[in-house]
Amino acid sequence: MANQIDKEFISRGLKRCSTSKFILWMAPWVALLIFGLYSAGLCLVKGLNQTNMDNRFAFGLWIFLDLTVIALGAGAFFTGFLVYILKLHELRAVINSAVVIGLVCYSGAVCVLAVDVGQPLRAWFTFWYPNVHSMLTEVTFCITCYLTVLAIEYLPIVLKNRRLREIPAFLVFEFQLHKLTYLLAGVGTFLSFFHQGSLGGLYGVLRGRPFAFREGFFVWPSTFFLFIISAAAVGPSFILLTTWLVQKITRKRLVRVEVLRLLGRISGLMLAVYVLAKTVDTLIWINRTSPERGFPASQYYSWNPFGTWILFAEIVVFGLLPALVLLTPRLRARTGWLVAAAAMACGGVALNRFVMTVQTLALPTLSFDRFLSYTPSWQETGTFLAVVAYGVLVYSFSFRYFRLFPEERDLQAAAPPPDKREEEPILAGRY
Amino acid sequence: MTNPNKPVKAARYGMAIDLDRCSGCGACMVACAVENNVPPAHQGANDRKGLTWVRVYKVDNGGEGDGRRSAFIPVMCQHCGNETPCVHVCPQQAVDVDPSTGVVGEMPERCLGCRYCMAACPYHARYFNWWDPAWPAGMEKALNPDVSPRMRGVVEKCNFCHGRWHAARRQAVADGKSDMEPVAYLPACAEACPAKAITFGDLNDAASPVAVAAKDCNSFRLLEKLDTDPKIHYISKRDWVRRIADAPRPGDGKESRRG
Amino acid sequence: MRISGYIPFAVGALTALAAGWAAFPHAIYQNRRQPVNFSHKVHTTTAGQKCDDCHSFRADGTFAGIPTLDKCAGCHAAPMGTTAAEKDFIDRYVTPNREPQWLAYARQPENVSFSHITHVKSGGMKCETCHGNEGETDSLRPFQQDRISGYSRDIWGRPIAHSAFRTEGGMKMDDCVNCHRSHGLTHSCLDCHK
Amino acid sequence: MLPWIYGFSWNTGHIVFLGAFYTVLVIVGTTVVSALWRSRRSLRHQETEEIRWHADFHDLPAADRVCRHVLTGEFKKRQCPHAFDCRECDIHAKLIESHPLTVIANSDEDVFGMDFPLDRYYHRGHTWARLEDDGTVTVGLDDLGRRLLGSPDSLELPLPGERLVANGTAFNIRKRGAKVRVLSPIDGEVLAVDGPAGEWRLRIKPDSTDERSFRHLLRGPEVKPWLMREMERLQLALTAEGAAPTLADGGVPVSDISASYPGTDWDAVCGKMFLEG
Amino acid sequence: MTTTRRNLFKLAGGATVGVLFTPAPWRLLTDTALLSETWPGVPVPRHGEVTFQFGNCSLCPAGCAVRARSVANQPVSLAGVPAHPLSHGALCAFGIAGHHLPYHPDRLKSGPVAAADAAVRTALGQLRDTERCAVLDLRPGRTASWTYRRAMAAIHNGIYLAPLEPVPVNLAAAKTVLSLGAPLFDNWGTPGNVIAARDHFRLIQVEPVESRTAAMADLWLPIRPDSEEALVLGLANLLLADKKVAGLPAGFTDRVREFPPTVAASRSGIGEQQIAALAHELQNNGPALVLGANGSPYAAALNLILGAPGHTLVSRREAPVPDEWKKAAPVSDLASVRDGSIGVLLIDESVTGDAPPWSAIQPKLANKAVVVTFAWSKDGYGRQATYTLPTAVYPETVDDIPPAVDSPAAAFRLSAAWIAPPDGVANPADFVGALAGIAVKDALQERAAAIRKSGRGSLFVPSSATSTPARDVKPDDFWKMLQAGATWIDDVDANAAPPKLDLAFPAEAPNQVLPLVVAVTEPDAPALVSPLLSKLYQESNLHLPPQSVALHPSDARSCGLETGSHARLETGCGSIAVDVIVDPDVPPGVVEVSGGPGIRKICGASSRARVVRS
Repeated sequence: MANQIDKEFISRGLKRCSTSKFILWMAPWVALLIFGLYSAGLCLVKGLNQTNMDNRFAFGLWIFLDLTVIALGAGAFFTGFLVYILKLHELRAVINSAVVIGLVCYSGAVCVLAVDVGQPLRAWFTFWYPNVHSMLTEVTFCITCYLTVLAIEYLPIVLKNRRLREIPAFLVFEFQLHKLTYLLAGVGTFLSFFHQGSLGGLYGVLRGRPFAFREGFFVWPSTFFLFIISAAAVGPSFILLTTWLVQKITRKRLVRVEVLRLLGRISGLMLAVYVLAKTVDTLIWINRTSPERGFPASQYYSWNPFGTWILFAEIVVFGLLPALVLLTPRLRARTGWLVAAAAMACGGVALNRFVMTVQTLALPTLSFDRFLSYTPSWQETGTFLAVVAYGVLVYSFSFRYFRLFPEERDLQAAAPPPDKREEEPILAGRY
Repeated sequence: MTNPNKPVKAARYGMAIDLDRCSGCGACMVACAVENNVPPAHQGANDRKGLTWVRVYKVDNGGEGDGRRSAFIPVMCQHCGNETPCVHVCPQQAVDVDPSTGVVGEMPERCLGCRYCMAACPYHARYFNWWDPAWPAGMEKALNPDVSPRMRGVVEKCNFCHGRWHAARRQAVADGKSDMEPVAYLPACAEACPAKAITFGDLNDAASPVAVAAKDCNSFRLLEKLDTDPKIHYISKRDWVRRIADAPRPGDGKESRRG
Repeated sequence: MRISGYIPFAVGALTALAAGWAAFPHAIYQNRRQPVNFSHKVHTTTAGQKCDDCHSFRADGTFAGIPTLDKCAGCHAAPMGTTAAEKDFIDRYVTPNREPQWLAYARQPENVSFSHITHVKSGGMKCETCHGNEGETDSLRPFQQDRISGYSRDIWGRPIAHSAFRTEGGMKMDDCVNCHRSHGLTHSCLDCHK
Repeated sequence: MLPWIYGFSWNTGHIVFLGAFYTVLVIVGTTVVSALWRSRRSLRHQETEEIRWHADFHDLPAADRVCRHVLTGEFKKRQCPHAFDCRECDIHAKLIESHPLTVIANSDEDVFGMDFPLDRYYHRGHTWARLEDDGTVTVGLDDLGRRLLGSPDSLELPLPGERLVANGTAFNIRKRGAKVRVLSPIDGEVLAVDGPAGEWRLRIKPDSTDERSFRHLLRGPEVKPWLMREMERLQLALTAEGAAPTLADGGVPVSDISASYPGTDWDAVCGKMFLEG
Repeated sequence: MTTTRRNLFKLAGGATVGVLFTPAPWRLLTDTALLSETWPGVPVPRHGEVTFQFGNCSLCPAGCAVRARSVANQPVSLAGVPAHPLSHGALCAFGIAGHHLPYHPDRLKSGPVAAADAAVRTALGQLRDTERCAVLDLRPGRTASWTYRRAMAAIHNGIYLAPLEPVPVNLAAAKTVLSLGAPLFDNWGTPGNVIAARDHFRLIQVEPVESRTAAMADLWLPIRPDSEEALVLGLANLLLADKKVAGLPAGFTDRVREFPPTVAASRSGIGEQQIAALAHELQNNGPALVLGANGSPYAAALNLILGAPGHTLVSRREAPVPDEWKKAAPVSDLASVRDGSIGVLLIDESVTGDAPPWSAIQPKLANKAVVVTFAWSKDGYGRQATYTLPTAVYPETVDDIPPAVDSPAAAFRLSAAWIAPPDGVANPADFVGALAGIAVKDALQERAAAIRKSGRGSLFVPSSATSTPARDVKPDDFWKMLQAGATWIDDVDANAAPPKLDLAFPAEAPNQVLPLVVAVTEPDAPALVSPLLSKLYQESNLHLPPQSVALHPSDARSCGLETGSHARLETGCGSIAVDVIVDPDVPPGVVEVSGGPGIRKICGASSRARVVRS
């Protein structure tokens, strides 16, 4: 390739754009990251008065963000589970990418959580004096553990970098660690299972908030299980989405289209199960749980803008619909439908997390409260954007220097001939 | 607990508030702030970012014109006795229920400010320190030594003036009593209420005025169906006032400025 | 790999260990001198005083703690002995009537509501149980203050695991908790906090 | 967190929760530690070259991992499970028992005008090994390899006395940005580096000279089909790199192929041809 | 050992591993957490001996008894004295945090006392015969007031101005109370007394907005703004139907005839039957009491009709004063002063009372008049005065508190002086006394002696919660006990003549151009309040924030205002900057005004106003 001063670091035979173009692509994201870090810094130094959260809206954009990205990041554990435990080897084509996405989502979420608490200096108290009955404790423990696991899973990907593996120690360590990855995948699955669940439990246990409160069995409310299923459903969708996106941006074939379809199928299957479970849960909640606690479910939807439409959108438009598309082979075969459905699935889960966090807090519980609205301050939004930028940066970096898609090189053989490629408009994002 | 050998007689402190006597003067809110070293409002604070352990809401029957009637209801931590919502969610045991008093305690020094308890509380009785506490120069001299001021970034709430509880016990020991007199321990709001609308005492002591008031046929508790077993009992002879204890009425989104 | 390959690693580890165990525990404290070279011994033996002659309770049950100047001046208006310390104390504080800025070894943090009277009168505890042999010391040891938290070493000093092995004495939270537990007196945080 | 810490109590909640937590820590910890331990051992036992080859081999596209017996048409399709180390392969053992292969003295194989004498063994990484009368083995680049690399920009040869392992690195060559490690065909110790001008050879003292230790190398009739396939792969690589197809007509490859494909990513081509990951 | 990069890495790695096995990182972790306990900027309360002191709150004429909990002689919290016969243990929101006032950021700590003194003396020297030296006293009846009167009598052309005192009422005697917008539950009279009496009378609140009092009333009649007069006339019409009442001015009775219930109903928006029922109740469920806006002649007339004087409206003797004080200047009304005639004006606004608007004072001033005001803060007359002299604030100074409107008998009690005032504050009584050359240092003690000498009344001692006849108290104990927070309460003299009511009806009111009617629903705040009062408005919506007005959406729209917009409130008496709150609960045509310095000066209840965007 032309003028790649970092050629030494790019895996052999992978087409990557020139260094200057890469820097050009990274620059705006770096700028965004710096802005985000600044606003996060403000929140840390001056305190949370920088946000628009308040005593009634104790949680805001950030918790919504955390729940969403962690759900989207679930692809890491679920794909790992499919590949290493269920031996679904087709998915090896995306496992590395999945790990990076997982790492990005989880580390991002943890960083935001650190900003979100009022006294970060005491965050470790949760480990030292854990209240084992609190869902948040479960979340904290699992997320931090799983983040460590992800970091370790990310290590082999890094060490496989062409330059690094020339160092015998790295080469050997990568080789040995890779052999044990199935262990980590197992642990990861266990941890993810619990914290995806406890994230759902986080709201399901709020006995004081009948809108969120759900019955369940043993210590876990039904949302615990709903969150697990929905995360497992949306994880593959998100990987599908990102892979497709990267393919579009870089104009390369990275995985065989069959892999994407397979992801779609799995996602659709899980999504269908989720929609079913969610429907049953909602019915029980409307007819038993909520009325028993003195709250007729109808009143939740009598506060604009949260009409019943949001329930419909969540379950049917962004749940059932994508599930059906993903489960219909003929539609799945069309990339357009496939990607659209995946996107909708992601949107659906995001919407679900929004309802669980924001709507729960917005709805009044006392007859003399008001219905509240909340718009995040620029500092909150900035912090949010920092996570996005951080994600793009890490992913771009990994994509350039590590082999996120093992099949990429072989698929190049079938790539369109050069003359044609030259004619194409060159996107800023060509790696 | 004044005598380690004597087993503690478990008390269950609670309040009965006669809403027909409350004129919404706000003396309780000010007295509470004075007693518990709650700082004055930061200029950026509003009714949603403020700190007031007890908040008096103006409520109305939703009527219009001369059909309209209003009342005032002081809402503080309800000291839930049954599966206290905030206690169970706190990730690091910063909130607990004292079995010997039934008081739901909040430990600001243990709190990391995750605000999960605030989301959990159906009564919105928990408040977060959004700003560093600040008093006008010299006014810190007038702080109450029995209560430690809180720092920014932690949650705080009513604890039935626990500082006064400590002081009362200390005084009892100083006077050589084996246990403190019931009258010796009275939260600031109850003491301050000019209308004597607030009765405070041990609900376990059937003879105490508060226990009697709690059994009044006109007494009710907020959101009783949530089964949180609050220790704050409200009393009103007016039916519509008793109805405010229920969940919000569908479609009744009307806001009152004094709400 | 040959053993020599480990030498830098070992060197690093050992230096860190040495610094962490030998230097750090001293570096974290700043030693501050008390204003007056006071001898408890003299007062308890030759003067034959009890602890609560000076460290008394007030009518409201609060603990007066370190006595104020007027209490000292009660006896030391003029020198009673011949020691330089006493003379110096009188010249620097009693005569100009200036309160000495004592540094309280055992003052609990502001968030602690410790009632001396409850422990002494009802609990029947000895001063020594928590304060050790302070009463027999002939001179005041330097006040060791944590540079970061500002707390005295007496109330925040020993390593975390230490209190696992003791049931009474000491003035760390764990010490209080252990003792309270053994007497079945733990109810909630607000027992001792405010 | 720990039994003596305030707030801990021996109840089911704590035991289950913290139990799970510590178990996770232990598993993760052990995984990492054992990985470290194993890699330390491998370094000790100098398994680096072997591991590198295995890692590379696993990264090779399926098409490049076919068994040598597919080349000769004995199998329809078969992936080599032993990373091209037929010495471990029972199937290979059986097959050559049925009809043994031998080197054929002073006879040449001419493929596309490249000269492949059959008096020697060929490694699939384009090196050959010839057993000399004095029991040493001479190792060199085969004709295709030579033409691919032409006259190299730089060259790292092993020093006399160094050990080589089969499928491990024999020597490194830089050519037009391509950094190629050429695989050694056999185990042994380097005696000398010599050879005629423009060419170089390693004289190696093999660990053993019996037939088994050469079993993994191609010979005699296998050479041609293998070479045909290599040419296909080369052509594929070149097209992938955007070079116009030229060899299909069976024209003779020039002595320095790289020179005639200036636009191509030579690194990628060599990587493919010299079986690098 | 060569220092290759590789070795450096190893060294670092070793160090990292090593450190983890030392206390250092863990100790730093815990220490930083502890640092967050002693978070920078969080003050540490002072510790010391806890004592209880008694005193009386001088923030308003109620003079509620106070028990202060002090730590090392610094009051940290205030509470009422339950057994107190007047205040019944009640403290209002202002009083309960009164001990914060000395630390209020807006509080004046020093001023040009010497300069003012010099200026006043020269001005006095140059007074022309037509010009006068006046003292404006916002709370007459105090010992300080007597000092002013004595001084003004001594000074050539001296005159003593004070707002006229309302006729004292006896709530305890009332069975039915008709309140024409009187803020009975917003610090009217003595809060404790109102609440104590509340259980024994029926309260009918006539008010356009649902104030706190309206919410507490047995019956709230939302009346059309500014039509109380019509209602009164309507009631009078019914009540006078069959009887003759002496003392009613002819003009009134004539107007009454124009107001049959139908007219009254149509004007006031209160139903005919309602008015009839009201009249019936007032007549048959007596003794009745009508409370109107301060000095409203209509309320007075109704009271006269209902025979309130002597029963629910009483005449009150003043607490005795030393005989030598008797030659003092009379109390005169600002209105009676000739325009442009005041050359020196000394205003004592160190006490709350209803203050005349500057627009009423200004025309009375001669040009180049010297105006000195004694105040707590710059707000108030400080804006217009030549000199603003700071005074001690509650609870820094000992001052006596005259009885409130709802106290049928005279009372004498001293405010507490628990906190030392800053140097550089002036004492208005001393200042004025010095001008006239009379020593007033011991005025309070002298008056206490006079009271004791009279042998009247009884003394309530808070520490023992006992009342003893004054004559049984030793004279010097009497003074000591007063200083320790005791209250002297006069006996009600049985054979006092019923009070004369002021029935001076204003000449036909000038037809107002201002669109809105002012409704006063917030207690009148003292010049300074504790910063903690923010809990009542800023940190909750219980009260209207100071310097703010509430409007009905329709009015707000017509004025082009919305919640939070800044505007000017204009009345006949002047204008002031306010913040606007839009509230559907406020009836159209009404502007609800908050308490707070200045705002009350320009608007009394049911005066007219306009709100314009600024």
